Amino acid sequence: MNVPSSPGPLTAKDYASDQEVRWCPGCGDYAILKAIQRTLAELQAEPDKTVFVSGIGCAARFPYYLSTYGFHTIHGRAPAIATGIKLANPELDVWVVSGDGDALSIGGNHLLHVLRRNVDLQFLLFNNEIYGLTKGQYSPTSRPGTRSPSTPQGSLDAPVSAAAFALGAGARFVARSVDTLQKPLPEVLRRARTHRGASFVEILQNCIVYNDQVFGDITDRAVAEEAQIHVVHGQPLVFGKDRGKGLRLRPGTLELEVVTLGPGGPGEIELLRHDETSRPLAALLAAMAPPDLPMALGVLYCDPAPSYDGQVWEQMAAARSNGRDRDLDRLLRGGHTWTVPG
Amino acid sequence: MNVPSSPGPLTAKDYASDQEVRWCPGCGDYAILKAIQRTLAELQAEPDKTVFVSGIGCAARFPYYLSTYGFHTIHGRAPAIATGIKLANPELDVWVVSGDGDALSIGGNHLLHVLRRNVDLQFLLFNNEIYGLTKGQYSPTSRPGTRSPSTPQGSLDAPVSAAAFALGAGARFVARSVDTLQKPLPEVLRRARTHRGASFVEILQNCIVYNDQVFGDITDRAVAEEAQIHVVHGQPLVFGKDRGKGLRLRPGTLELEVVTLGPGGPGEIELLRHDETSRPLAALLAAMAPPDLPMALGVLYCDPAPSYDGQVWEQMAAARSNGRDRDLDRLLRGGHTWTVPG
Amino acid sequence: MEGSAALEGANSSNRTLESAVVRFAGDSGDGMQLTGSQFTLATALAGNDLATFADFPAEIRAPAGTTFGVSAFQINFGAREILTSGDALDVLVAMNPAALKVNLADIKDGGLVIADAGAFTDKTLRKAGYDTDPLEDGSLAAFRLLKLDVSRLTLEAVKDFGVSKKEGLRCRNIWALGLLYWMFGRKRQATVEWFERKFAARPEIAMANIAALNAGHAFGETAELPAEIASLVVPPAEIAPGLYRNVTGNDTLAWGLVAGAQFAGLNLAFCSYPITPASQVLHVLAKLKDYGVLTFQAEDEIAAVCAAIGASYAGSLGVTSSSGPGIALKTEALGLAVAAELPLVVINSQRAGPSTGMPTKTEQSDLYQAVFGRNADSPLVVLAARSPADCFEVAVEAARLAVTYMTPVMVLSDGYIASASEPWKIPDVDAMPRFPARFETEAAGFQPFRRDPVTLARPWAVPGTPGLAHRIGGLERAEDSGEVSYDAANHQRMTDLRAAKIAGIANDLPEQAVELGEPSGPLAVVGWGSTYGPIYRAVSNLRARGLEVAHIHLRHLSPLPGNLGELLGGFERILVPEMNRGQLVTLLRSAYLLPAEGLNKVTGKPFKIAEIEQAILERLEATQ
Amino acid sequence: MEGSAALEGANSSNRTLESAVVRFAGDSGDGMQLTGSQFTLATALAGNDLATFADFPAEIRAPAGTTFGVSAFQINFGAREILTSGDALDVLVAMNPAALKVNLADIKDGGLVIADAGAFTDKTLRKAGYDTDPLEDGSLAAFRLLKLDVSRLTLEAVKDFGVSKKEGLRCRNIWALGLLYWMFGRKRQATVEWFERKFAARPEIAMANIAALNAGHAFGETAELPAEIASLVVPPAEIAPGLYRNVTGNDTLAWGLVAGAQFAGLNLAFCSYPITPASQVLHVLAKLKDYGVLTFQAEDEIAAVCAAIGASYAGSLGVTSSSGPGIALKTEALGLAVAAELPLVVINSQRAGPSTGMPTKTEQSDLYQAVFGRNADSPLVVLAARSPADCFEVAVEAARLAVTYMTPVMVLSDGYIASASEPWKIPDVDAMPRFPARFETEAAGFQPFRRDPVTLARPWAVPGTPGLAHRIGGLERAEDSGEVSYDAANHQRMTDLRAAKIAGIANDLPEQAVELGEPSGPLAVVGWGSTYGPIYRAVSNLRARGLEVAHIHLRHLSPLPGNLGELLGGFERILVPEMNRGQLVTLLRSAYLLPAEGLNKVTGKPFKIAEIEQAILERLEATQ
Ligand SMILES: Cc1ncc(C[n+]2csc(CCOP(=O)(O)OP(=O)(O)O)c2C)c(N)n1
Ligand SMILES: Cc1ncc(C[n+]2csc(CCOP(=O)(O)OP(=O)(O)O)c2C)c(N)n1
Ligand code: SF4
Ligand code: SF4
Ligand SMILES: [Mg+2]
Ligand SMILES: [Mg+2]
Repeated sequence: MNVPSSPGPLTAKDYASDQEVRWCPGCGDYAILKAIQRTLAELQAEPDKTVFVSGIGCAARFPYYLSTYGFHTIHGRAPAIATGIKLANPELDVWVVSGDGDALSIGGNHLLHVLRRNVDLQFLLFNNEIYGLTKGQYSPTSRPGTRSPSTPQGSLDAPVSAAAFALGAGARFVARSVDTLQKPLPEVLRRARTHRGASFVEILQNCIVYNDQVFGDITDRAVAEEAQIHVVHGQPLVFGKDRGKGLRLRPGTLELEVVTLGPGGPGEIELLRHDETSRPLAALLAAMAPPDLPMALGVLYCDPAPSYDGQVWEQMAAARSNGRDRDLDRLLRGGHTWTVPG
Repeated sequence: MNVPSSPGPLTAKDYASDQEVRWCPGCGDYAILKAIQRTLAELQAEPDKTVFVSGIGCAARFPYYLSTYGFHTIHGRAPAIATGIKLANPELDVWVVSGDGDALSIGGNHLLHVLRRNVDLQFLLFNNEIYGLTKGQYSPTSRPGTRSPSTPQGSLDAPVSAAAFALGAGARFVARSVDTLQKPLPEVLRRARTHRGASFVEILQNCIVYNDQVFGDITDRAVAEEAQIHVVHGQPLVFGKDRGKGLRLRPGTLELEVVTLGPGGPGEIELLRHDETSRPLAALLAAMAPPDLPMALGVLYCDPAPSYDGQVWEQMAAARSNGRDRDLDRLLRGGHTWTVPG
Repeated sequence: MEGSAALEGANSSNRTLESAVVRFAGDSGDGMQLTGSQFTLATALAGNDLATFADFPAEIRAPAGTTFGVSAFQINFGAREILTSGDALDVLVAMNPAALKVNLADIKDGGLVIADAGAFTDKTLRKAGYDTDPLEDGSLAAFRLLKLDVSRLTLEAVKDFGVSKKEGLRCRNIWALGLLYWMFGRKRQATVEWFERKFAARPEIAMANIAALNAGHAFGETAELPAEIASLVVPPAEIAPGLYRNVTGNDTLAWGLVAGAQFAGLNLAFCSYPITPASQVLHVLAKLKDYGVLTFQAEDEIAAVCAAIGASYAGSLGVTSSSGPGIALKTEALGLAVAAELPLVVINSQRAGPSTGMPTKTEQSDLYQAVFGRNADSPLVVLAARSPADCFEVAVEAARLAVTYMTPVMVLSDGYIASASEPWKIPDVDAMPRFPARFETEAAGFQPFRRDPVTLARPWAVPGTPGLAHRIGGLERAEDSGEVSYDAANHQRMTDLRAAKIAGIANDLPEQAVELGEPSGPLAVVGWGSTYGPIYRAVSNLRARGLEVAHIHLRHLSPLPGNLGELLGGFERILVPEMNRGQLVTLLRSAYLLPAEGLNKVTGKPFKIAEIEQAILERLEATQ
Repeated sequence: MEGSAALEGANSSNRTLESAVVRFAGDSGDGMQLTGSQFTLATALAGNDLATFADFPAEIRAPAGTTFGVSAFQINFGAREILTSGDALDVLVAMNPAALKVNLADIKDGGLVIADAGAFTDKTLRKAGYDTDPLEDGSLAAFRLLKLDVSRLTLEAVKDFGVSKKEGLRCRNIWALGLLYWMFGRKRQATVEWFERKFAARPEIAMANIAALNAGHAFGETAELPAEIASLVVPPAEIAPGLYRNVTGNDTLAWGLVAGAQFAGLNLAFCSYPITPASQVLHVLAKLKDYGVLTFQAEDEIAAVCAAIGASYAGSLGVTSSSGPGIALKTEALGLAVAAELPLVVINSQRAGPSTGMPTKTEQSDLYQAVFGRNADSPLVVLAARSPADCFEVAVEAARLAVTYMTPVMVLSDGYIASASEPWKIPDVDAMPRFPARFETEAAGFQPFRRDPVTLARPWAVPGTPGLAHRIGGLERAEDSGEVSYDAANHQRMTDLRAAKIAGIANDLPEQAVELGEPSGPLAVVGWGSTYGPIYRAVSNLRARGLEVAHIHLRHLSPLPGNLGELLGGFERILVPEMNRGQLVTLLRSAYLLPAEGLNKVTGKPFKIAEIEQAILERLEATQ
């Protein structure tokens, strides 16, 4: 069923399942779905070797809409299930799709561990700063003061930053994008897929029903240029209208500041260049947010290390190279034995 | 029972319960117990208003040995239970005692959330990089290659750094100390207790049975001076024999490097000064480890923000200031009602 | 049968019904819930007894016009006591083809279908999967059909109020409501006032809706409707006098917890994590800070129950709430509450499973989990609510038992009760008994696990109390002193005491009564939870026909009432309708060795009265 | 009674016993476990049947000399079949006062106490809470006492080998072992060789230990021991011929899983989180990577079961393992495995609860949790192992059922089985039946939830298989297609099918046999799990006395064997000894409406044979 039948290269459409998509009209998830289908086509991913695993939430319905293998599991546990899949078969290309509640509320522990272990998979966190599926309660990424059914007077707790958390957990690949950015988003996804090890991608996603426009300060056309910086490894950190602004370290401190370029301002040469392999820089970038600083988008950090599943299988292979592969008798008759004569 | 009976100020001994302490002889937990009892005495903490909450593990037996209120709960969940205690009664002084498995393996999610919420309590993580109570399996803080009953060929996964994790989770107070450092440890504990909000303290603790000397590279008398830096707010970051070394940013980068002071080397003036309120600096300090860099000890980060429990009670008080306190009839007879005549 | 009272005088223009079932169905965006709740209010004010049920799609906002996006509101109202939202529909209001398609099977033969023909276009028909237009192709011949272009009629009615076409069309439901008001002789005043209040800031919207309401009503009065679509009368019911309001189970559960905490003299600490269909309890309580109610949305269900345990430890009434999958996550921590012997109330709004199952559908399948679902011998109290109104009392009872016996109490509600509504006679709370919690304060001779000789409860010694500092935990504790103990005899004693404490609660319960019928006889129908309505109505219908059958309904499931075994022993057969595969049956059979048999329905929907009637008839025939 | 076979010929110097129970007890650091396992080996080589049990303190390394720090190793060995580690002690070796104090109550009247008088100092006596020296104050009059300054004798024996005094004293246990070897006529050779191998790198330690062993032995031979402490003979038992080794339940469970996976043609993916007393299974398997065994220490129990589910989904045999509190955490995910219908094996090494309880103590109190402990109707398979040797077969059976029926299977072990040991006749694995897993590969007509008509199992379509890409999950799935479905009738069918699949497994099980006795009669004693030994021995003892009593022991608890109801119906009374408050009793009573009654012991310790004998006698008297 759902075998892409087109001869020749697969197109984005070939990655769509036959299921009717059931998000609210206008939900940002549609755009992400499109971006992923395009990424899969670009990479010519084999649907039969690709598995999408999700927890529970609006975001987590994702696997139903793809023609790959899919497992819609339970709330918060997708990273653990995905770890099991990867351990059983490291050949599979595994993607985890999760929401801010799924990943950072109930699933925070598994996210921590899948990242620090560096299991070779892509972890996509659709951050809409709200619980969509359960009808709009605030989430761990909601801004303080969020009024929701469970916080009618406004929420009080400080939100967690997804990217900062991922870095603190030891992730080796941390990126961020936006649902509607249909050029940068597939590029980030492609990078994530290409990276060996756990790739963490936060995708800002608009929930049109319960949290509409919560990212308006970043995505509104009027402010986007000034409120977003698209970081590129090795390139200076510039942004804004006509790329007229840049980031540098406030001299003598560990803080970033915005400088205006061009006549009167410093040249690009004084600006920070993005270095994907610098964890401290990634942490500074991850922490930026409007209005003072632009939101950093793109690959904030990428510094590969051996994947957990890869190492596990190396250790297995080494153990099995003794040539006595799986001889049960050897196992059972080892140790101290004695014979009771007949 | 166990009411400290001494007239006048309480001494460290008054904080000991009548229970026989049941750790292995030589366990680092003894030293921590002593340090806490001394801290409590120094602060003249009221035993009846103090609650020690713990999960499960060797470390988690802690509450039994103190004359305060104590709740030895279940594995990993102490932060959640402590949150409930604080929410019910913010007047109580709540300490959570946890091990590296309890806090960072099964309990990682609750630790994340208690820190980001900034519940006003002290969270002490006794990090012995091993599961003591269950007889020596490796833990999420164990170094790669750790041979343990569950990893006989050596562990493969990258450890999580407790302090980096806490910072990534948004903690407002992060400190580190060592079980045997009987001067700095009580000082760190005092600071933690004084800080309003969640105070996270990692205590390197020697498990003499299953992981003896794992911190030898930091604590051995021969190396201690070179391998430890005790950070003090506002003071330059110097360490080593005769305070002959210092830390500075490698020029043009976000990396720390060791410089030798004195004739020929840079003066203290060029060194970084510790700034407790700088999260980027704290992250750099948290990541340091021998042999290249000394282990940072002391208060790495302290930047207070309103506590969650405090704000909850403010919101409650505001809601209750309507003067119609708790009138059930008002609640039940609100909304659309109609009368069926008799 | 409730919901199927025959239409009398079908030819007169003013027929009288004993009860009627009406369902409004349309897209999620069509305002069906609002329509239904206004109709409910008008019906209550007209003196009918009633019960309602809201059926939402699983999707937040499914694409318009799809069958899976249909939202429906059903009301059963009558001149007699109404206990269910009705087996089958007398009237279906279908706002689009999908709504018709999904609900067709539930309409009675000869029932009335009111359809907005203006919404039956090629496109919407295709969306709903119709090849031909059912309004035209004769497929509705079994029903009486009233097709009206409600869309057009509404737009006409609102055209003078300066609302956009889109806003105008949003009043379609209210036009239909107006027609129904005419049909059942309802007063419009309360709805008019509601719109005026609700849209005070946008008077044009209020006026448009009111105009639509009036236009629908006027249409009924003036149009030459076919004779068989006459105006109907459902006379007022005999209802106990008092002040009433319409409530869902989630409302009353929340309020009952507030009342329970107050009666115990405690603050309420409600710690939860959202999950369908339980979340609404959190939402209701989150607005009640001025009642000493603290709500905490935890990071997960484990944190929620643990925070509740912490709150109880510190002297509040800790309560947590979830649905089946979330309750499963709490079971380890429940063991701690059992071991530490702390008060705790756990609400389980059951839904269809296993696993995620069908979150928006109802089921009663967590009874096993409630009674048995913990490691080791970990007895606790289990209660079940039978109806939205009953939730209030059950929540109060849960608080009483938790505080009196220092024990966790699980309350079983379900998806039906959670979102069904019924009129509730607001109780006189001053007359309800108090059960003040007693905090230990006496330091002399204090022992944290010395038990009250009657209740076997241990003292509640709250941190902050001078002189009582002590340590507790989940390791086995020595009798009295509470110190950690691995002593074999102590473990036996403590295990037995924990069991005896819970079992002994049976002595503190009222005797199990018989709802309907004699305390012995050929057949008892035994139920628990939300099967109350259909069982009661089925038994009463058959008793009215002279059949010997009794109805027994349990509130207390652990421990079971002390007299239950004897009571059941008086019946030849015991039939247990359950929305699961026979969980209470297991309890009853093992407790009393009586051949209780199950009548099991696991479809995500409540029993129909007819289903239970039929099962009873079969059993009675077999007996005779 | 096993473990209490009377000493015969007490006056001769060479008495013959049918069986004997010896316990070595000392500080955790005194090497009691090593001593015991060497004694076990020598005993097995001497041809006795035997069973052993290790009893560790809860603390990792409790302070020396304390009662809570006592570590003990018990062995029961005999000239006949041995099924328990013994009710009461014939010989206690007490290395210090605390060891004496803790174990005193278990010694038979007239039993022998061997005490290291050198370790009975003022200080150690005080630590153990003795006011006066029990070796001197006459309080041991009921026993035969052999007090020797083992410490001094050992130091003398090892003084020539250049070991420190501390190292020398560490050989105390081996000196005592030598004495016991003499007493029971054991050969020293295997132990000597073991030391040589073990301390190959430190020959002086090996030599010191060997010298201590020999010295203890020589002491027995040469010292003028009192007449009543003669050398003893326990003749060899009649044991089925074959190759044997001594195994604990955790060993055999682990190996059984390896074998089960191999028989299914799968890799084993064992995902766990450490917890007492289950961890050892992980430890054993972690060393078996060369058997295609992947072990994963997850971050918690939830991750462990989820990783196992993921591994099964991807085509391995996913297994997870824990003890009661950890199993509680897994219950939500077990529901997913039930819903997704994936193979999964869950090992539960039960321990005393509730909550943390007494982690090092045994109990059988998770049967409820296993059978009923999930939200919704979520049936799965439950098996129980009766003894360390039995674990192997049960683990294989679990793999077979999981893979054949695409279902989770829970295996109940317990703290006793986990660390008790007994000789195990190593099976001929080539002769054991295979049950190769069948992965679906056929794309044509593939439907992920189309069931095999016989087993009702769905196909196992593993990611990576060309043409089978499909989506599954925890939402209710349509029959056959597996697509998300909220259809009412479908939910009923799927619920019934899930139940029927598990119930149908009864047809694939052997008929329930009677272990001992006739298939009908006045009394059946029905057990499950580790009560096997004491029940069997009690029943066989009483049958030997001519009493009519049968023993039935269950391996399959869900579903129950098909003929069990009929079988039990043939008995007038049914007695169910359980280390809980009556959980199997609940199952049997509700399934068969038979008046099964419990014999319940919840002390953290196994039943004594005498306890069961007495209960049987009481029932038989009541019957007569
Ligand atoms: C164990 C469990 N707890 C709670 C729920 C209810 N639940 C489903 S999704 C969800 C949160 C959804 O939020 P998020 O992960 O941000 O996803 P979104 O819907 O916003 O995409 C919750 C609380 C559940 N299904 N299972
Ligand atoms: C739910 C649950 N899972 C597992 C355990 C077993 N367990 C007890 S403590 C522990 C880990 C202890 O390690 P750590 O937290 O580092 O404490 P330490 O003993 O090293 O002080 C484990 C796995 C348990 N008691 N409960
Ligand atoms: S509720 Fe929000 S996140 Fe969910 S489908 Fe609708 S718009 Fe999207
Ligand atoms: S096992 Fe380790 S951590 Fe535990 S008490 Fe012993 S030395 Fe301390
Ligand atoms: Mg979200
Ligand atoms: Mg540890």
